[in-house]
Amino acid sequence: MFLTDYIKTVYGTLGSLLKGMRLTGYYFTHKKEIITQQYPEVRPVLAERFKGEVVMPHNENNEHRCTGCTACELACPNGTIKIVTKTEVNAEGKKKKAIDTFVYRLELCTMCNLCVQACPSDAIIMANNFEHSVYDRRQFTKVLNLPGSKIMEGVE
Amino acid sequence: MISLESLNRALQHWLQSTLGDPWAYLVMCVLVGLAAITLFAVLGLALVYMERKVAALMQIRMGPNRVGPKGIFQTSADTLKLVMKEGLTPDGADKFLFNFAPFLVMIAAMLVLAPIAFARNFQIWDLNIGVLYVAAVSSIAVIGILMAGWSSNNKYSLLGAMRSAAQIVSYELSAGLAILSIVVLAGSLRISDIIASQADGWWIIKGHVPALIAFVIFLIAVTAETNRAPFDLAEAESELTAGFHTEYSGMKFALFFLAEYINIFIGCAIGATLFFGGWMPFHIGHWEAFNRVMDYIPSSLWFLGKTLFLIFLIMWFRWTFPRLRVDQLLNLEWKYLLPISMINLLFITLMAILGWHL
Amino acid sequence: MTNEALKIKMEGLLPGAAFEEGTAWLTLQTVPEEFKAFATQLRSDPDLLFDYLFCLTAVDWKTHFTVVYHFSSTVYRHTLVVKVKLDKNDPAIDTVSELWRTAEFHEREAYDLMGISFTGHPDMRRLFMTADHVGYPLRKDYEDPVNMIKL
Amino acid sequence: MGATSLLILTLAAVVFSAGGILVSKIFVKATHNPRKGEPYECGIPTVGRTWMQLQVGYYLFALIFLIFDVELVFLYPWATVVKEIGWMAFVDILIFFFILFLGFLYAHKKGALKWM
Amino acid sequence: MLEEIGTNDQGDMIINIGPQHPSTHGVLHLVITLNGETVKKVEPHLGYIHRSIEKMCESLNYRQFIYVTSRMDYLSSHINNHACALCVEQGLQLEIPSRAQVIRVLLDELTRIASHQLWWGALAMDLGAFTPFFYAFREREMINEIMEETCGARLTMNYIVPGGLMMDVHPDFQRKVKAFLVQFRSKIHEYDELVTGNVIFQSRTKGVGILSKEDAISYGCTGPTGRGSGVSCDIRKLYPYEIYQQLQFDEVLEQGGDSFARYKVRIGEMIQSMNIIEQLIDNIPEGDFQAKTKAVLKLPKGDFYSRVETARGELGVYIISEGGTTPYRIKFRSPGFSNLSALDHMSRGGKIGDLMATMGTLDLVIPDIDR
Repeated sequence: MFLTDYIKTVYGTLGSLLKGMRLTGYYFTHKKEIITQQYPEVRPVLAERFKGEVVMPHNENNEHRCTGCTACELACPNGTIKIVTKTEVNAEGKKKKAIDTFVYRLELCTMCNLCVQACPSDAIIMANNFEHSVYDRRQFTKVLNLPGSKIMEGVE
Repeated sequence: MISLESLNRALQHWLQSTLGDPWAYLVMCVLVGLAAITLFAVLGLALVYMERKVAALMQIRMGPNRVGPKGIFQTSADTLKLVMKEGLTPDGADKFLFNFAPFLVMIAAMLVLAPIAFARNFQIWDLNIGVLYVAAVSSIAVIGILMAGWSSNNKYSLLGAMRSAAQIVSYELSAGLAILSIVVLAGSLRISDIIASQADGWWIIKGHVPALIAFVIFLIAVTAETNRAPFDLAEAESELTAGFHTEYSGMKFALFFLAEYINIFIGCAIGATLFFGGWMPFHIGHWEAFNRVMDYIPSSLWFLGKTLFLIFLIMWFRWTFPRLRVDQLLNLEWKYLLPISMINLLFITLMAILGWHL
Repeated sequence: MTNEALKIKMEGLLPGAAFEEGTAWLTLQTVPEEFKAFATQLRSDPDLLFDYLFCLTAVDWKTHFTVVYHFSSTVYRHTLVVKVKLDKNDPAIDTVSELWRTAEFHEREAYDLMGISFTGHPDMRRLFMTADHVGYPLRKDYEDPVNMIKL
Repeated sequence: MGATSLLILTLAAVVFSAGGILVSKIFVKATHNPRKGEPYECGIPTVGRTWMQLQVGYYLFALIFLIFDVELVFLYPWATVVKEIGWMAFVDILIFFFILFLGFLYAHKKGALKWM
Repeated sequence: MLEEIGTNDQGDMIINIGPQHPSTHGVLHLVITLNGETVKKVEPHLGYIHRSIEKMCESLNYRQFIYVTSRMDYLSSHINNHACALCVEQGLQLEIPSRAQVIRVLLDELTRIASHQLWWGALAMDLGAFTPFFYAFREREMINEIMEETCGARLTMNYIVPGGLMMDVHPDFQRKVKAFLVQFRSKIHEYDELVTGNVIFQSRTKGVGILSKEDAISYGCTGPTGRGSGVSCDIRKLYPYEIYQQLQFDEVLEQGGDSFARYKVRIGEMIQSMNIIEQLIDNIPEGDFQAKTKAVLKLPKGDFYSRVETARGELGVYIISEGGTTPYRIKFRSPGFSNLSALDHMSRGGKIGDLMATMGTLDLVIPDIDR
């Protein structure tokens, strides 16, 4: 009785161990199962929704859609966005508020997408870029509107 | 045909004729020392690389592939990194023992090389109690580990060292009994005799099931004695961070690391010698033609191939199994391996007396 | 037990209790002096068997503190919320950690972050903060010019 | 090569280890500060002494090991001559193992083989 | 004789495990009293990653505070967000479009599988087997890709807003989820071969870290930890939220109370989660993914409590509102916190190795405990 149990234990042990070894052995001999990719050579294919950083798209005339309404600034939980506005006088002599600088601090951003959701004029979007590392963290403070850019016609 | 044996003989002959007796001997000694050092370095680099590749493939990864073609210089680069690291000695440590321990471990690993037959008639010292010598000297390494753990003045190290001592002390027994079962069959402790006794077939084939059991037990014991997973309790990183070598850094750590791999090599070399005929090519009884063909493969390759195969098995274990707990480890030894190997030895004795082996 | 039945039962157990209206779970308020005996009843009464304390927290109401206990029973699956009003200057209440072991950590948390002392707790120490930390972060009047950033 | 090889190999090991350590000494500029010299315990200072008496569960194992290892040493000369002696050797070893096994059972029964 | 030494206090060793330790999965600091190798006492020291999320939430409005909760239990971040949204919706008495409900549940279950897969690999690693980790990540990667495609992030999704979802699912969502199901079903036998059936693994976990049913309730252990001890505590079954009432799935219960029971519960839960996903994936109703909400959310005065089942157990979100745009006080009843409190009780008398196995099967996520 004791002996049969004993032998059964030994047998079962070896069996279960061999089962595991068969699995690892399978992967050892099947190179095609390798799933890792070589990163800098093989670029990852990112989904278009991937939230990498906030950018402000400009068209070819260096125009953006931001009205400076600060909805994104209010929506941001972290104070990532700082909008400095200025008053512009347009052709008809009307005073109009416009953005001076759209400051975006990447090091504070958590990619929560709330600013993009809050924006009434779709001025900012999430870009896919994920390689953010820099040597100086001051480089993380970015100005999103390009120098000399203007607001697009028809965007209120 | 160029073989290590003829190379060795030619070298000896040339030295004798040019330098004369005492000088030739001295140069030979220096050459042996240099060869041993080279072997250590090369083995260490190659085995670590092999381990990383084996692990990677089993883990559906590629493993090192950046430094050199297929990453073969990765381990050299790692060694270089370790050389560049500061070898720290903790303030509270017993400085002498702390610095002496890696030396001891290395000396133990180096000494075991003496009786190993790397190829036909290529052996540093073919002493008549070769197997006993190996069993005896290899256990010196425990003292080194115990020393390292104790002198570090670190609680993880201490626990790791204690575990290691308990473990190696226990598995020594079943390793010894497994070795003995082949000694019974071969009738000699001399390694060259044991290899010669396998000229008509390896013991693992000639010895039937009992030899196979002895082999399995030997393999388990070697895995345990070299502190390899699933028996790596001495350095169980999920429990004791790094166990006995927690405090070691830089070159001193590298020496421990190297010694571990050398010990695996030696354990597997002994295993290959005992069960797979060492450098002896694959022979079947008296099939002269077949045996002749097999002899064309150099004996050093046979030895290396068998040893690497056993090393691969041990690596395979490591990358498949979880770690045992410390009391289970001892249970396994005292409740399973030791009784089984004792009974197995009885069977082998019967076989030897009745001449049932081929 | 339904909320109504629980309410009748509670009125029997704790005559002076004030019930809150319009809550999903029966919510009652009591005073620290009566709480311990009441809690013991909740735990052991065969009709109640509130064996599962799934939430314990404290609220700083500026004028006073409230400790909120969420009890549930794994047998009857009814839930009860008990709020205990504590003094502003010396918030102290009896521990329930021997009745519900989970309270041991939750009470330490409340002590650490709100500064409520639970008398009779076996190990009343800071849990998250360092032992020499001054002040209780979750209190409304807590100020920490170094670690708190105003946006 | 004979026993000289032991001396050579020991020397080789010492040269190898010392060489490695020395080479790294040349390249590395060692600095020291008290925090660096602390024992590593996950970043927390060690509580109490490290070199303390501690309850090691296996001292009994060590004793049993000693017994068994001595027996094992007796077995080495026996093993070499089994074939020559034949049946007498088998009977010998049976008796030997029987006694050993009794002792083993006794140790097992006394709970000496349990890790404390 | 041995017992005498065992009770002698002189031989006790106090050792720190963590915060910089491979098996505490983060910055958990345990002070362990050892007698030889036997654990006599485990004392968790917390707070290394305490960010006072509850305090932070007091200054964030009801749309903003949800994202912070992703950082609590980062492995079930979607479920955390879900719990917060539920609590806000309860206060606003919002009706959620059924499409949003189904997608929320689908992603919940995907998150649960992903979390359990990571746990499986990490547990094996705690016990000294490295390889399972990579096999687990192979399938987990598929879920991550689905998440990335739909939510835009792999770990801290922030996909849920009060009233529904931030955006609709990706058109590829259904196809990818189905591909994942096929892949995972064909690979789950590997989990058994490599770990579950392994003799060493079983002997490391069976009878280790035993938590009785009474203790589990008393310690407030929920999730797989509670169910491994036979406590029926699945919020999805007991207090169904969203559409869980209409779904066919079993609450996985084990009576053992040891590490192996907890292990089996989690493995069973992965299969149950797959069942749920299979029921839903072809039946995502058409319609809006978001209910109409005001731009500024204000909860009425009062207390709101919502409970959901995360991968680790019951997460309670307790909001006390004063009628403003931000919560007056918010409390997260995190599952890990209660589960951890039982660790001392469970690991006493075991070995250090047992402690690791127990901790591994508790599936602790430290930010969830520290918050």
